[in-house]
Amino acid sequence: MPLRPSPMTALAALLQGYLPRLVQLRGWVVAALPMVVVLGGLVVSILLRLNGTPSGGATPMALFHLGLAPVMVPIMALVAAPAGIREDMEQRTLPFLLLRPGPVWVLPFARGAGWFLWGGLWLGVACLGLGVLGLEVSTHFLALLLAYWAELAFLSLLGLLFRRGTLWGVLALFLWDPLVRFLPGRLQWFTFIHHVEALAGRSPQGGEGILAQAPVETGFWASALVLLVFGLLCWAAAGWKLHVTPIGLSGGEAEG
Amino acid sequence: MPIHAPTLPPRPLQGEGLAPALVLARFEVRRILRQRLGRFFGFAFALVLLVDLALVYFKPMAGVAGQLLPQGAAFQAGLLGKVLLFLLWLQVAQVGGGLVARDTLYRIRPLMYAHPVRHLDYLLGKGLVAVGLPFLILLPFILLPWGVSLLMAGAQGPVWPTAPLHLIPAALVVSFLMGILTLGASSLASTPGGGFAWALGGVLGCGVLGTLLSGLMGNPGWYAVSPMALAQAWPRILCGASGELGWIATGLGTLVHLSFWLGVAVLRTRPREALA
Amino acid sequence: MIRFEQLEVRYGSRVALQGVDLELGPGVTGILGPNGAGKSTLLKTLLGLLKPNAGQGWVLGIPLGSPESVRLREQVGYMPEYDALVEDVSAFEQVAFWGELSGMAAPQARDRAHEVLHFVGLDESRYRAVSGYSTGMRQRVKLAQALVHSPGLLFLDEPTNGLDPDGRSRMLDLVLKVRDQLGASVLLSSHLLEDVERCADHLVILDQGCLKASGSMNGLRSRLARRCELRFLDPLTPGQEAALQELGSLLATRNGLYDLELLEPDPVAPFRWAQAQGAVLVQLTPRHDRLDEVLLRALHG
Amino acid sequence: MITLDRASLRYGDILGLSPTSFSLPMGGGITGLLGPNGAGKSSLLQLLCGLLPPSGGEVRVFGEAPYRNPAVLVRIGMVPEGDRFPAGLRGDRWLRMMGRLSGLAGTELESALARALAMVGMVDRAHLPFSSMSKGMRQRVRLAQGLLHQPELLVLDEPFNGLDPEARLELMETLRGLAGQGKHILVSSHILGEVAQLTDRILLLLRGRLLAEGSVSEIRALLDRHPVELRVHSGDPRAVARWAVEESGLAGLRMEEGAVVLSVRSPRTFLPRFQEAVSQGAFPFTALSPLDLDLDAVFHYLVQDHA
Repeated sequence: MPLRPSPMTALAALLQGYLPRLVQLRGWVVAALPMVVVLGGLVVSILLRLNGTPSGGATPMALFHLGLAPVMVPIMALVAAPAGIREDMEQRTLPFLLLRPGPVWVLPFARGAGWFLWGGLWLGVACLGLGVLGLEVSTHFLALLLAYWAELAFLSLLGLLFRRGTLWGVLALFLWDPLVRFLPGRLQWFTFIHHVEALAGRSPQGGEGILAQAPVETGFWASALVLLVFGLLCWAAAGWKLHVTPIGLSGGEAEG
Repeated sequence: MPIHAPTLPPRPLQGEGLAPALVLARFEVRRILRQRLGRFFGFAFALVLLVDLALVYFKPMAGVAGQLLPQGAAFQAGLLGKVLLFLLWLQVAQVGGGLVARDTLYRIRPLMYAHPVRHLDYLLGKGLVAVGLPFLILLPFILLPWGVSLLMAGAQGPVWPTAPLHLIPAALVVSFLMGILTLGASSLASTPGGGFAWALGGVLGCGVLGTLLSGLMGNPGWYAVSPMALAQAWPRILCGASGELGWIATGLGTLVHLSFWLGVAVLRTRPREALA
Repeated sequence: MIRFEQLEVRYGSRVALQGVDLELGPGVTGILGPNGAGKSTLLKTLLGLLKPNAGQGWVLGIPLGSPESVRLREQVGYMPEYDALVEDVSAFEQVAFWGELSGMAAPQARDRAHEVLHFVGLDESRYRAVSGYSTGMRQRVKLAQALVHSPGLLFLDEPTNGLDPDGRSRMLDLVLKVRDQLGASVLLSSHLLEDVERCADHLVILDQGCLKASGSMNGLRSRLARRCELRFLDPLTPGQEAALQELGSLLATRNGLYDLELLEPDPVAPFRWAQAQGAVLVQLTPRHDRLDEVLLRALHG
Repeated sequence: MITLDRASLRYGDILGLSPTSFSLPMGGGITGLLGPNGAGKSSLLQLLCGLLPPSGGEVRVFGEAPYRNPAVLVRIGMVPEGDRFPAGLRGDRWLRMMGRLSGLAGTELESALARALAMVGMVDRAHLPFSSMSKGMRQRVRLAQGLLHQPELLVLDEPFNGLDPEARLELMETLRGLAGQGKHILVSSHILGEVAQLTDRILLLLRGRLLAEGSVSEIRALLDRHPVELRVHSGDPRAVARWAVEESGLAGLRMEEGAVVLSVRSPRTFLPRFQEAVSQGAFPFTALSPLDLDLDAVFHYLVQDHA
């Protein structure tokens, strides 16, 4: 007689079961996103060096602050998040998982964890690539990794809560984040990009606030903690939501 | 007294119908007009048009003793300005993104090819909407200021009497760029939302790439990678205003984008594959 | 209506239809075969979308592969298996749209849409958006779309898919109505043998691109001499069941239905046997091949 | 043992299942679950499989409330309707994951997998990705998913949908075999002929209520408003008709070509007399077929009478 699997068993089973998805189209898109920036940067800097034009430390910083942090990591999260628990809802395979005796709250994280590890791996490769151009690797990697962690968790939660979760995610990452950067005060606290900059240092050609305020400063460890805990909270909220919501065959909810 | 049992007579033979491409286009237009988002965009465009008109007249009037004075090339090109084009990109991505993707989602395309619709008809019909929509929206932005300027100040107005000759071709090229790009993007997606995302992703992604490349290479010619930059460049070039992008880069960039996205659309809508 | 001589269709190097000799007249023809048997290739060929690589074919008198065959799409109607409906538009508007695409002028197409929707029995709901329709209504819209241009040949792919018993029976009635009132030839592809049994006059069995059998329903379902099916009012006792061998050899039993090969071809004998055994017969029917038997024989020889 | 005690299911304000009570004994066998669209079949199945909690009343399967209850879930296997599959995965890999989620591991898992695949005839094809399988193959994999943990109760929602005729016949054979091994199988289907081939025991739902339960012949006997129609083929149908009008209990009579259709109020008293007459050669006789004793007729009469 089979027994109820423990949360760890369920996590491992899902992680392993969905592993092949990472090395299919969507997985390679996630991998390619940071690599495009880094490879582009490497090619350009080699060309410049061959021309004899000296490239300062500005190039890797520009790649990080213009390409990776504000554009590529959010897009990675946007690409990866719908392939998590949202995918099971959309292709109506969630009932198969709910029909199994394992714990339900572990599902959102178990479906997202693979995408986090895979994306994290490629962010690491990207940071090493930028390291060749003179970027300080460890803090920048930590910043990207934590941003990806928090954004992926946030988008997964949105995907679980709203049918148009991805749209709300786009609005949050590409409208709210850049807009609030120009606004004064503590509101900046509620953007991902602020914490990335607190971890990795401010962009050299960084945006001047429209209302020209002194930038808000947040400590390194405070920001790291904020991103980490925010991500954890999002996963937990997603798990809790799935745990308390009865979900039937049509994928819709029924009221208890 | 006979009983006329209800039955289905053969189809009527009288009357020649429209070409399939036109039927398709009209069906799409009706659908677009019914959308709520369409009304929102209509309002936004009206607002931009008003601001434009105000700028056209009050700016030069305030400057030189309240007189309407002829303006330079940059001013003419500005009639198809940045804000307008940005709004238009959004609108075209939203509408155009759904053109092919909605058929994919509802699986209508196989049925079209089962009716007498050819591949060319399908592309023409969809293309007509995708290209025609931005063109029709751009047209009042050219003709209205021009007409009012002519009425109020004749040849001495701020808008050149010959401005439409420069701007209408520009609007046409821009419409083709926008329309064909979204058509291709739409054929990549399987839902209208996905089409919107592909279109915006294509435009913004190429935009970021263009900015990065031109910044890193120190050559603004690389902006030609960005469709947004291309759309902004065409009115300037055709009006003879100076800009970051030259003739060659603009033409080449436009040609590459057009052929790439058209190729995508052609490949992804073939009848053989559609009929599962 | 359809005549194929050694027809062969390939996708690149993959053969999809091979050496098909077929002649089909008017009426309903059931098409049976496993998934991937070549049904969708057949459809594309009928619509003139695929050209035969070898052999010849005529559909409604038009030679396949000739320049004329582009006109086939004006004369063939297709009802797909899956939902192929514009969800945000009413049934009326989309049937009119299909009419216009088939070459009717707008006013004619609108009149025609009403006529066709009446024919398939879709009433007031025709003005509502399709997204709120039930499965049965959706199937009707799909059928209306296939009928709008008065095709001489109709290809119905799984028309009863997803319908409940009532809806299924009404859809099959509609198929028969199409045959009887419109005089169109109907190709009915279905996985449900019951549907084919009820509607089809002819049968075509395909497997892996080859024609395995074709002919009239009655011709293929030969009557089996001395075979009959018996059912009793009350279940037989084991003793009675054993005694059945006095009557003939028992070939199969399923849910109280006994498939028997009688010793002598006399329909009264089983009644005498039942009288003697104290059982009461409610059914005694001569046994034809069931459609599943015809199918299995055609597929596996 | 399945017991429902005034169990109901609402989706928001929409009715899925009205308060329903019944109990179904377990043990080897097949029960058909029938009903028109919207009758509440899938609501009932979802309650039984513990996907949804009842909005009111109680559901008990194996003596416990099934909603997300691991103790019940390990004893139930379910195959939901529809061609649902995880895109991009391979069949065996997915099944292995499902097995792990049921607490199987190691050699136990591998042998369970092999057994389930053998049962559905997919041993050599399970390694294919779902996207390159046919609908029928995917349905078999889903079925293997339901069998993997050797459940005592197997719930199948429209299991034949999308299968070609041959695959249908094979699947029916498999199900009969499983029932013979002591598993209880609850099959919901729209195709009455196929249910009739599988089983005689049915549950019939209509408009969210349980309308009938039992064997087809028992239920037919209760439908005494509808006389039984018997078609008698004969070389001389008029002779049959002449004989029949002399008999009592004839409710109606209709002549056809080469046959006569007799409507009979009580087949239990009429048929023995008919049998006697045939045996004695009272009229020429070739065949006797009842027109409305089967599941099809029972279903339509029930739905007609109570709609």
